[in-house]
Amino acid sequence: MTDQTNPSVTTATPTARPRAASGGMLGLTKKDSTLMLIVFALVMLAPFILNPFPEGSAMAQFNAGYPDLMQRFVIFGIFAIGFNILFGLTGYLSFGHAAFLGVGSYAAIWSMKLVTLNVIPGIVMAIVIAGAFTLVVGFISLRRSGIYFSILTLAFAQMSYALAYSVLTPITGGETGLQIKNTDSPLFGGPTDGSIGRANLFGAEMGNSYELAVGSWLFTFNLGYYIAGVALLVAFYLSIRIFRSPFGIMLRAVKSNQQRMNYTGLTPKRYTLSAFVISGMYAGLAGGLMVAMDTQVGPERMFWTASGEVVIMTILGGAGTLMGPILGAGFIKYMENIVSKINKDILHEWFAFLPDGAEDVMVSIVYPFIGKGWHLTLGILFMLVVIFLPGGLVEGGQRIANKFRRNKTDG
Amino acid sequence: MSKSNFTRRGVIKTGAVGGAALALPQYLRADGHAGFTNAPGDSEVVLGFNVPQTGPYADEGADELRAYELAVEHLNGGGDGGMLNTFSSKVLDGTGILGREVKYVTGDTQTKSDAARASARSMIEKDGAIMITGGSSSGVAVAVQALCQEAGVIFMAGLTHSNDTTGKDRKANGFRHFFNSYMTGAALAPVLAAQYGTDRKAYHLTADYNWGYTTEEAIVSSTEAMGWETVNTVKTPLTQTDFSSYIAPVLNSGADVLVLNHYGGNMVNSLTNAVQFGLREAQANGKNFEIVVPLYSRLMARGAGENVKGIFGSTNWHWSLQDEGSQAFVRSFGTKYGFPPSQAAHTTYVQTLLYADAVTRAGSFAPCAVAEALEGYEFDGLGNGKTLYRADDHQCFKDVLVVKGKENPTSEFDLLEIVEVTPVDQVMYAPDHPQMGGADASLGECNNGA
Amino acid sequence: MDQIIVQILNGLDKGSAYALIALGLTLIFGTLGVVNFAHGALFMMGAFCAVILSRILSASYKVVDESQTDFLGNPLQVDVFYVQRWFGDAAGATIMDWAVPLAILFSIPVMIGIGFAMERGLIKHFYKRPHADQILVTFGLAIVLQEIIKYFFGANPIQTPAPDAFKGSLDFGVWLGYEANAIMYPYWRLVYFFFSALIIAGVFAFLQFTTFGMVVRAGMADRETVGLLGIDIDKRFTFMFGLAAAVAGVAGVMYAPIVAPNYHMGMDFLVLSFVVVVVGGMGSLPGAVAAGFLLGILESFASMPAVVDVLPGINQIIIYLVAIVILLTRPRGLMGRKGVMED
Amino acid sequence: MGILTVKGVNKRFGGLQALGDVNLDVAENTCHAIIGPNGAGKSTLLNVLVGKLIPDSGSVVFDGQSVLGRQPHEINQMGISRVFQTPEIFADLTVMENMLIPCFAKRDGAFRMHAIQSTRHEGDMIEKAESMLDEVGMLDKRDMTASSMSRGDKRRLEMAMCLVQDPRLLLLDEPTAGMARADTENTIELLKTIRRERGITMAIIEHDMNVVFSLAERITVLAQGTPLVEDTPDNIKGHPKVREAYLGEAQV
Repeated sequence: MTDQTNPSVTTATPTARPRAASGGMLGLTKKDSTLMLIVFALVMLAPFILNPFPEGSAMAQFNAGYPDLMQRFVIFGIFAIGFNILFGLTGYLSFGHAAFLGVGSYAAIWSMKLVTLNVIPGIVMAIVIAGAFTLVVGFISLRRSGIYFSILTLAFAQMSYALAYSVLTPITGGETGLQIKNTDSPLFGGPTDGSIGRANLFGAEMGNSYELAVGSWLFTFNLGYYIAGVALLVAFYLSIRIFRSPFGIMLRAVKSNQQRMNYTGLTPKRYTLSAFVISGMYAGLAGGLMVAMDTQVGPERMFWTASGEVVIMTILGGAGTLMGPILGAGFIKYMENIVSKINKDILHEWFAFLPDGAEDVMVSIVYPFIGKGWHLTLGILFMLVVIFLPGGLVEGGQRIANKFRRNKTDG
Repeated sequence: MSKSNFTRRGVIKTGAVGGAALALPQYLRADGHAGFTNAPGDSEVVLGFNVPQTGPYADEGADELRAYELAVEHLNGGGDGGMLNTFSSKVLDGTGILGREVKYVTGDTQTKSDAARASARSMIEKDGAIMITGGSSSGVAVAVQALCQEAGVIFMAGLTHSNDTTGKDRKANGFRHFFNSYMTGAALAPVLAAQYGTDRKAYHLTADYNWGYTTEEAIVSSTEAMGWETVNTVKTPLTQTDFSSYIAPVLNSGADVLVLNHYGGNMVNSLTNAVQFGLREAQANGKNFEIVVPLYSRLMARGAGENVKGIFGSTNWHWSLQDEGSQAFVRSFGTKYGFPPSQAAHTTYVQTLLYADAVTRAGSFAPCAVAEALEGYEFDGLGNGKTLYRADDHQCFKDVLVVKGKENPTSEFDLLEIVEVTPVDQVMYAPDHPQMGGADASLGECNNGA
Repeated sequence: MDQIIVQILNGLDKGSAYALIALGLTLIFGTLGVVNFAHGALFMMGAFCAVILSRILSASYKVVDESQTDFLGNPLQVDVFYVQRWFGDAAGATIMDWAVPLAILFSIPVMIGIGFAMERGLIKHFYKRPHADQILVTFGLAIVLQEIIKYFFGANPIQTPAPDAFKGSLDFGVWLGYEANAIMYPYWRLVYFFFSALIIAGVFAFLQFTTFGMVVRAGMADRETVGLLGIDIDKRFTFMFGLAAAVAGVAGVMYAPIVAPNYHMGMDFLVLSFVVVVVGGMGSLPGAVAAGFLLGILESFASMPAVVDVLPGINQIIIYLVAIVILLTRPRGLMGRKGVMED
Repeated sequence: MGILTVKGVNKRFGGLQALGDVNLDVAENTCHAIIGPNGAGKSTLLNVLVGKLIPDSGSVVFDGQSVLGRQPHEINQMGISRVFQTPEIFADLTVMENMLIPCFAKRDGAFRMHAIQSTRHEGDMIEKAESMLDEVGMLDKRDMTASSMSRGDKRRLEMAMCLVQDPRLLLLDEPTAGMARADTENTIELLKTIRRERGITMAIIEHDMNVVFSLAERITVLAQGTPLVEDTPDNIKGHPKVREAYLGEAQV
């Protein structure tokens, strides 16, 4: 995970011809292939990696290898990767990206309610509708730049949220949102016995899981997760290709100097709009997958805090880097789902080895930071990361890697 | 790799070494033997308490959590037993549920349906919870109820007042003890008519989302049945904090009653604004101007301070009730925490007990068996008098309290006084009532999961 | 017509709240170039200054009253307030009653202190960092501040009433020849409006007529040159941060009786205040104030039943709709300068 | 008939007549300098030529096509490249990437979603960029970030970026402004080489007479928005009107 922002376009020596680039696969350089392989391994082995602690042990609380959270990791990873294509490359800070995710979700659930419970058409619909919506919002918002652009996107997203919550209730279900009901009868292949239809892929339900017990460890392999995981791999691969393509250079040129682009015969606005729509389609994919994994949509998915969350994920992980958004998304979703579930009882279990008095002291020290205090922990960690790791978590990883390397050469 | 019939918890208990695998044809994990999701092992059963711990309803969530902890303590034989002693059913004996010790996990709904479902799924998928309960808003209740239906676990709703929860969005695996908008209207309207006369003109401010709509509909139809006239109904954005521009036109609209279909922070702010604008002292149509808050919550009433004095509303339960059950609950809660419980705490405590009782009576944790035990079940001694869990829509029918803000509170908890206990017959309605989704609403089939 | 006057009054009042917050935000942005996402939290801290002072003033000890019982049936413990014991019942009650106005005096030093601490301890290290980093670190700080408040004061709103003297409403309409009750306006909201006007005028006067203000304005226009003149602009900027915090703080104190303070009120205002600042034009103080009043009044109009009947949901989106229209017709908001936050 | 013909161009800013009836004819394969005192309208004229400003009246024809009403990027695609007073480059990108952008713009037009092919496999473009860098003597700096280079190198890079597009007309806006003596000499040499070897038509706006007289083959003198004289450098040097309007004032 070395510097990913400025990949050298060719190999270092001018004599080595670029066409001879070797060692990689899928048309990637060796370094990018390694990165791709790492992400592939992380996604495929997540059920093991995220469940390092045996069931029933005190540390099992920190296991994250259950389907819902694993799905969320990859879905928000996709969302952040897409956001990074816009923000990391062109520098345009959209503060309304959650609206595109929300629109994608609504499109997907309507596809499942009306057309088929198969997830593929739902996800395709999500991408298409979110892309179209992004095109409209982007076409208008990109008339301005800088913070004026940010506020325009925010305004569109907040309007979408407010209307979805209230006057659009017939379409969006309002506060309660939309779920699949037993009264829904999709055109193709709905359940006939009056039960509630489930999202599936040609009959295989998203909820299907395969469990593997090894000693006191238990690993869950969930179909839905692997479908989302494959989507993440595709999304990540495309993002590498975009980063390394002439188009990617153009997007970075937008961030660097729009005037020069104009006088070089290029239209920065169309490049930015394309990046905006691509990232909106990523958001739509994420929204569609969310519905595929868990068939429900609520309007708060589009609230400004949700847009803010993806901004934070990207910056926290490292904007403009390939891995950063994935790391940032994982970090925040882990905090939200794991730290918030720790309660006083669990603390007492952890510190039970201490004498009674010391146990109570430890519990009362830690207690404000867990459970209902998880926001506090999150806020503190934001500040620490920004203060000490200006380039986000990726930079932290690089520093550690550099230290190791130095130690190696020293030793 | 061999096929295993153990559930996750079973695996742990037996400590099976080596590879054991289980391919699941159904949603989530299930027990091959028992045929339902998250069948508990022999010594423990895990319940999932899913309450708002962050966001505007965090205090209500905290109170619900206290009540859950108390309920677990009582079920496991700790403390003074609370309402176990007054409950009409006597099958619970303080040895947990069906001899298994009750354990619990907690989560944060953030009062967002996505977060609430994420939290509930983690309880079901990771912690093996057999029942999910909690929540402090109808949106969350409907979302989590639908999830539990899919996953094949029982959902015991917490604080949710919208008709939809057991109306158009009712589910076979979901149960609600709390009352609803329709009952509020039916209980409140006669009291209002008696207090303020039948010749009144009402102006409604309604929170612009599902709960607001059902409450407005219920109050409008029940007050109009008493002879009131509805001058106007105005929707206010949920995110509104300053209601001045909605309150200001009220006095000049020809109305003489203002109904605030608001809850939580919305209620505190709109009521405070209304009082600031002098609505409480004003005269209109030759009568005193009146304000009504259909759904009261004591925790929120505290936020509104002096402004609640003399204002009518309804509530599911109040700690000042003198029946044996309420007294027992207030005693054990107050002794443990130092202050009286809220209605949210009461309903969640009762729901936990009712679930445990139903499992015990059914002799099984299987959701369908539990649902069958709860359906049509009549009980008493849990604070609201004789109560029926109706089979048609899984809604509890019981007396409803009409309350008003107390003029001379003796403490910070003593904010509401009970004006009338509306008997259950008066708030009864047909399961296919139009406000409840009409004939289309159906529970569907109960789902055991695996 | 009377309804329109009513809504103009409401709009002015809302607008003055928006304007005050936007003013502080713009002061910080204009002078320091920092996008401060913790500004809403400062507003919230101000409101809690009122809560805290009223708690301090109503500090009490318990006396057992045998004649009454509490909810568990034990003898009731009655609170006796120290101020009443020290100053007598009537004087004590008055002091407690005036907690909110007194809190202004209390909040100014407290908020300036918080502002100084924030600037010296955190913000000054972020002057040269990208805006994205500033946003993230101040957002983190905002979360931390509000969670601290939540830890001590809970999540529910806390009623913090205005003194009795300001209760009730002024029947404005009677003055204008309308019938009684046509245009009612609460006294405290009038106080709030005039108070805001005073603060806004004060800040402008300070920047316009003092040498300190002149240097700061010069610094807003061209920081490097002022630095080259050998003026210690850093110290002045620290002071400006304190001033902005104090403006947010007193705005919060005065707002407490209008909307009962809760820990997340800052976040509720955050997005709105950014919209106001941007609509006004980044870095423009008059723009921020003008946009505050404009959006306040339009929001009030949009909430009129007659308007909502024609355009359902317009009250939900008016602010954002106006923001979009203004930004599309005026590229830099109402009074923005060229090149500020455009890249 | 030259490659660029400006006829009767007028431009007013409020009360100020920035350009008044400007006529200009740049012949193919020449270096044409436009000189004049401050405020003579040189920059306005340049902005009209590249499409940043639209004149109130008159015509600008490049290679038989009118440029009026076209966007800057369209005009560039017609074959006009511009070098700025302060080098406008992509500062965050490497030198090589800076070079590739104009190469792609030339090949692919104003916009193309070439998002999937890898830059590494654009062998022709890379070769083209490398040979251009070699020509301006910057091949060794190909992987440097542009912002870290000296001003002279940035100027060179900008010129290379323009030249790699093989423009039919190169517009230079005071290419040596603010440069040290040595850098100025280098730049003159570079431009001379380009003129000699590539035969590119140039229009240059310049203050520095040294630069003008060492490069230009024809000179137009602009004063108060109107062309005074157009002639060869030798004739301009001795022209009384020019002395009066410009050279005398500038004390050269």
